[in-house]
Amino acid sequence: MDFNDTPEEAAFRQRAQAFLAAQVEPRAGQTESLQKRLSDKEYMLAAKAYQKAKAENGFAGITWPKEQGGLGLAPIFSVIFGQEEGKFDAPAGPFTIGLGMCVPTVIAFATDAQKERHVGPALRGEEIWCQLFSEPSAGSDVAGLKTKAVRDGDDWVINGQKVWTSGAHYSDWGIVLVRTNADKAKHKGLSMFFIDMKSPGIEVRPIHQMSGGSNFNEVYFTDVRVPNSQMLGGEGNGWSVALVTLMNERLAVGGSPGPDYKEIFEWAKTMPGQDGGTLAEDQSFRQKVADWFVRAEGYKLAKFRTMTALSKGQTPGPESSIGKIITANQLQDITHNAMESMDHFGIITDAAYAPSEGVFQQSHMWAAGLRIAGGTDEILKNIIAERILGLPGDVRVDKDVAFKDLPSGR
Amino acid sequence: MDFNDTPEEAAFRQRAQAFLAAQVEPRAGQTESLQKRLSDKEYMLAAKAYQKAKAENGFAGITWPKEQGGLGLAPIFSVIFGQEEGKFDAPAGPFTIGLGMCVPTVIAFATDAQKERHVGPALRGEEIWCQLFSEPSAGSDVAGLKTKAVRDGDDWVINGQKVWTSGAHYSDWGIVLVRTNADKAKHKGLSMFFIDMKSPGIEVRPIHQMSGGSNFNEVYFTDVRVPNSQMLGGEGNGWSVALVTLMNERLAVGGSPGPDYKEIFEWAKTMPGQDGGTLAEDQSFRQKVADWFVRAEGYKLAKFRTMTALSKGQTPGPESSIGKIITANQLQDITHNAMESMDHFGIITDAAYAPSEGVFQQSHMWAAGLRIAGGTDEILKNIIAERILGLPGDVRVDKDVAFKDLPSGR
Amino acid sequence: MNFDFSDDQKYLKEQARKFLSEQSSMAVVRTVLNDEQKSHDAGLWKAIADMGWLGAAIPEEFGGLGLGELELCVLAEEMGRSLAPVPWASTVYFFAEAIKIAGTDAQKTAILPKLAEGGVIGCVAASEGPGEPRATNLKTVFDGTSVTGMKVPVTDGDCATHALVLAKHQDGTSLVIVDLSGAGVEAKAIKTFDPTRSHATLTFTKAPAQLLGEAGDGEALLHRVYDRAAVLLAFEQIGGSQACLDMATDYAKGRYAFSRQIGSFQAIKHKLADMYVALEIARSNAFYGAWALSSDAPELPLAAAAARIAACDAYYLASKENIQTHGGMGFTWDVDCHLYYRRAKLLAVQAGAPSLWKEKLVRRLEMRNAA
Amino acid sequence: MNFDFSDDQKYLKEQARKFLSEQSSMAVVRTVLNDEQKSHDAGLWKAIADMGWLGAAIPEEFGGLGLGELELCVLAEEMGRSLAPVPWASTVYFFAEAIKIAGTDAQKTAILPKLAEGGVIGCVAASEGPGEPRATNLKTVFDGTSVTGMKVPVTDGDCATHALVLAKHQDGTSLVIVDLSGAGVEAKAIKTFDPTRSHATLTFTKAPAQLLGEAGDGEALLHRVYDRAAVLLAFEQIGGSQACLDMATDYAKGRYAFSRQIGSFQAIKHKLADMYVALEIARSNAFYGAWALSSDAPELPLAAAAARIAACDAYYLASKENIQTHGGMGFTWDVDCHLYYRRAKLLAVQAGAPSLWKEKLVRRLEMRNAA
Repeated sequence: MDFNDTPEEAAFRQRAQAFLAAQVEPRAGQTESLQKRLSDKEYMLAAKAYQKAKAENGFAGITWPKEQGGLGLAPIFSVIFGQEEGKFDAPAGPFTIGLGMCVPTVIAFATDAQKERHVGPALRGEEIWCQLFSEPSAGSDVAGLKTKAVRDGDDWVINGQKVWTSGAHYSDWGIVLVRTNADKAKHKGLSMFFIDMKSPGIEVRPIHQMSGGSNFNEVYFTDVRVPNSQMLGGEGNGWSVALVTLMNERLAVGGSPGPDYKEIFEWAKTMPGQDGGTLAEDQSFRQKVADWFVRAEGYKLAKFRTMTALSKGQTPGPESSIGKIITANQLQDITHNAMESMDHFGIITDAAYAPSEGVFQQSHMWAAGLRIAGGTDEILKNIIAERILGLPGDVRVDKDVAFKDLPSGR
Repeated sequence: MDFNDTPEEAAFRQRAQAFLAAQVEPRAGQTESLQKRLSDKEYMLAAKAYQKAKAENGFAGITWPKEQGGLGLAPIFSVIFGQEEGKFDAPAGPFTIGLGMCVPTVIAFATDAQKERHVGPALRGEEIWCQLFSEPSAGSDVAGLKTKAVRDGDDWVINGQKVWTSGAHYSDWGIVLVRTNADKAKHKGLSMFFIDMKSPGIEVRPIHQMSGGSNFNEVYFTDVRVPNSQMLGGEGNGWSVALVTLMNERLAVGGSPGPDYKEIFEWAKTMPGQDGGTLAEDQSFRQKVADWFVRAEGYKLAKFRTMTALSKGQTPGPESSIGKIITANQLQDITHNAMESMDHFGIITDAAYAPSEGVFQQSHMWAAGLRIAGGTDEILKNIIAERILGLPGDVRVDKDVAFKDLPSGR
Repeated sequence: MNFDFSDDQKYLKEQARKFLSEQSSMAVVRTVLNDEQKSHDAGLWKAIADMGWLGAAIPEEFGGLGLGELELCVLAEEMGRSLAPVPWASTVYFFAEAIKIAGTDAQKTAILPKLAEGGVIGCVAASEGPGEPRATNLKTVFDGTSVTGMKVPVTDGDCATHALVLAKHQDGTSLVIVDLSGAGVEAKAIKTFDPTRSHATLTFTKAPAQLLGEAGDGEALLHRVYDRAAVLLAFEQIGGSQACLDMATDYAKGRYAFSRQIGSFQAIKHKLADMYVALEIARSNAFYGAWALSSDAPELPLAAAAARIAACDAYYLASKENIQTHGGMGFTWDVDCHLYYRRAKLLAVQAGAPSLWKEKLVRRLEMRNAA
Repeated sequence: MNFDFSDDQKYLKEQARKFLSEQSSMAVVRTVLNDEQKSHDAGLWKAIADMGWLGAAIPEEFGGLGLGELELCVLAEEMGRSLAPVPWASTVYFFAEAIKIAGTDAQKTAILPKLAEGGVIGCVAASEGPGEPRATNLKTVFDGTSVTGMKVPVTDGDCATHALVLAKHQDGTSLVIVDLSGAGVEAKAIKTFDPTRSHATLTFTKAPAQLLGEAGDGEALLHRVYDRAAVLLAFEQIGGSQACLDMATDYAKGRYAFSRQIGSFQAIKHKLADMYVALEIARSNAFYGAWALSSDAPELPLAAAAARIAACDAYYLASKENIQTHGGMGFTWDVDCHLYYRRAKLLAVQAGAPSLWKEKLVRRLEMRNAA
């Protein structure tokens, strides 16, 4: 039992460190992030340049097959690069979903000619991809989506609405899951396409979040034409294709979403407590710090166990589902406690007054969303129960019924 | 808003107090309960004598119709008598289920002659009744029961097993729910009988509980004959009859199941804390005491609101379902905390050493059962969600299918 | 046993609900939410004053309706449900109650009639930084005639006409009244977690101030005011919690996933049942607080603490799980879930955070047991 | 990154599991449960000794197998799963570890070889009453050669041959070894919440005793022993938690209600998912503790505290919700659920209760950050 890299891993890590040090700024020491300092346009240019550099230096498509321009390495090398990249303020965000989920789907299902046309530009940061699955009435139940595509000659014509699409406004291409046959059962009438996001009839609108900002979009499709040749996996096989896309989601998630035990405990040393000392000296607060420590470290160490499996060439299972349940709920709890422990002062978000520039208040908003995004607490617990523990699925009323006959509510 | 009795209620309370003072010992000041001091046989005699006195003095069948020997009063008077009775060590336990649930069912469904025969003796404490619904494979889902009755001339012949029957070993009569037709759907093939517990073929065995004691029984039926005339509510209507019985269950429940915030806080003043003082001075413990106080008082006050509704002649709704969820979980939590706060010493149950004669340890065992008995936490939450909040029921797979064709597992 | 509001009080509640559903609709709430310059809805404030609510629990001799605290409780619940964007709590629960229990006749005569008419908006200026304001950490000073120092945050401080200021004085603290239209007062709006209610910093530079109650008794008096406000806030929190539970229940019935109403899944059912249980615990404790408040019972300090703790718990749970029940929709600006999440947090810290009240509760329990 | 046990260690675990499923079946556990006179299963104890497990982590020079602490961890997990009714934890995690880290060569030579053979059963006699035993509350005294006082409870005290006794000595406390077959020792069995493990009072009347480690250093040394034991106990707790989760999962698949497997209801699913999450957190923290223990890393104190807290949480949750999942059956004597509920509580208090460890954890975190 040890925490060391294999010689091969160590060499790769060293190469990655050297590349990153030459290419991007370290995170530590910066008061404002690159994204905040740059305009949206400048940031996008920086991101594309960074992705290009990764491709040129052998750090793009780490696990992809070599024939697609990838490195053909085991997943552990992807994790190692991610660990090192996380220490820097690298402008990698715009590519996470495209390279993590969309293009691997294209690689799996597209024709050789299509791969030839699309994979390279994506890898070199020339084109950005987004993923269009969720709909207003199809969140946890993605297969309940209603956006439909009707065949018209060599094309399909898409009408409907997608939602929670990251990066739709700056993406060049997207993969879109649509219903091509509502007479078939729910999961059997779906098909997947890849589509030019500049196609006529596509309208992208930002979603105004409860936290104030807009990190996601709604995407409206009005008589949008897409060639039949851009269907992935064949007509009616959309659900199987989507599962391949979503399988890659788990590996793309990671990183600390906000202040954890470390931050609140350090901060508590500067805050007044109940008994005349600092908050960090309050017994009841200390008991909570211990609980937060145990969960945060436990989750970090669980990831080390996953890395060990990757390092041995094993495929990690659905165990990683526990991660977001823990981090999102812990974030909500920690920030709630931080705000309340400031008494009336805790309500202030004004950067001029709020301690830590209001990071606890901001994160308290984010935490509420984090418990929902990318699988709600409830869906993740279903996954743990069914896929890890092997418990039976819930009763399904939506099997063997034509989609058009299913109840759908609001 | 006040906590006063109406003049009529006050007069009744005064009469009850006078009766109880003359009849039974006050609870306060006794080190050992009546039940502990007496043999089983002596206790049963005392219980029967007490019930007889209640009947003679106008405190039995408080809410029952006058024509059945009851007092025909509103439910609030039952609650008032219960409040006063609770201050005494009255031997009322053996009658709780019979008079609270079984005989009301007999009154609702039996013939006049049968009522003439049975209600009076039950009211005067001459005969004790028990309730036989649950089965090993039918707990939360009572209607899934398998004990069957087959018609044979004027009789029905019962075979099967009941479980968790309180007082089966000292009961004279019982009401038993059985399946009379397995070709019908689950809820439609059931019938209810009342039965002489001394009938040949009935065998009562105590259940050895995890807490060590035996407060409940298993009851085995082997070719037990019961006359068709003792069917209540007609063939196939057993489920409707059972619902009437179970509706009375909620009103029969009450009282404190063990140590609450008061007891643990008083006790904590004698226990060492973490910081050199007493446990009662520990900040983290005090925060918990406040939470326990709020829940215990909240539940007590919620009962006052129910009493107010009763006092105004209204029928209390399923709101009272919250009671057991709160008390059982709080009991488990409080006793868990008490044991752990003693450190290694908390494991001792030996009366010679354990503080408070091991009441926390005993109650920690009981609490686990209390979360299950008379409706699990999970079933009670379903009731709250469906009957109070009006949420839709779960998907049912057991409707419109012959019982014999339903899967039943272990 | 009559542990319930009277029929008249219930009728008042019903009328209030109807009134507020029209006058304080979510569209009205959002005008304040979306407009940083707008501290409150002045039209709604006038309408509430016209209904006589501001003086509901003010004696008739001081221009009020002379109803009791129970009437205030039912109004508070409906104000909480509607998220009314007006300085109601600051003015009525804190400022008016303080004047009522500690003001001289002259102070009452000067302030209460105008307050009942809507001409006086009150606020509490106690906090100066993180943590509970105490003699040991206050910097604001009262010299007998004027007050100097800075207070932050002051809920409704940018629209208030009068402030109740906690300041160091003699060997302890005193509570003083400052007319904010006078000299030496500067108010500056600041941003908070709940933009549907306005907040400010108040800077006093030798601002004329008059003592309320006994000199040196400020903290104790503030805590007496908090006890009363805690009960009224609890009803406001219950109104908000009930609104969250209603929203979530309604959504769970209408929203489908896997071709079933999501309310048919136990995960949602039990979540909403937990919200209901917490709300019933809160409601019962608040009822007891209302009884204690209205009957000036010695049980008030303990009852108020219990009411506050239970209400804070219920509202936090209800507001966060209402978002969760709504899924992605719950995270949008346009769906109202977040307005309750924000308000729940404000009400939980406005009169002292729950952990402080838990310690108060246990101390009061010890005092009761010792008595 | 190699944060896992080796294949050899996994093989040992598999063998242990197989061995214990035969040798420490529930029937064996229940013979000790049901027989008040029986302190442990002597046959199983002998079999374990014969396997060499008692000396697994004892150096070969002192008669052990000379394997490492990691091997002890995998054995501990299986012992925990099987609820083995033997004085294993007392002897191996506490007594042997204490001798190993603080004993003189003479003490090691005298004790460890016999211990590895099964001839020495150790126990820890620290507690004298409710709360953590400290210099300030101990009454038992060591005078340099003998010890006098009463200890209660002592886990395995009625079958042990040797006790590690915490006693007042000089200005502080010392840890001393008492041969229980010697003069001045009286053991009396007492009843506890977990009758599958025996407990006693030990009364010492000038009983000959020899110092372990430095004089006056008893508490510090005991806490060092506890750190090591905490990691090993954590694995035992994980074994027990996993057994509960397995039982509950199995039952939820086979038990029907409303004509469906109860495991198809979200209430049960999410309950078991919560158990799984707690167990994974516990397992990951325990792994880190195992690494720190086996590599004598300076991280051990912090890692041990985290491992212990997480394991206590996981086992309590798993054992109580396993009962709940079983419904009425879970409340019967004959179904094994309660055996885990009992054992979970014993293991949670045996080396210091979780709330004490939480405070220790935070203190250690402060020290780490200061360093």
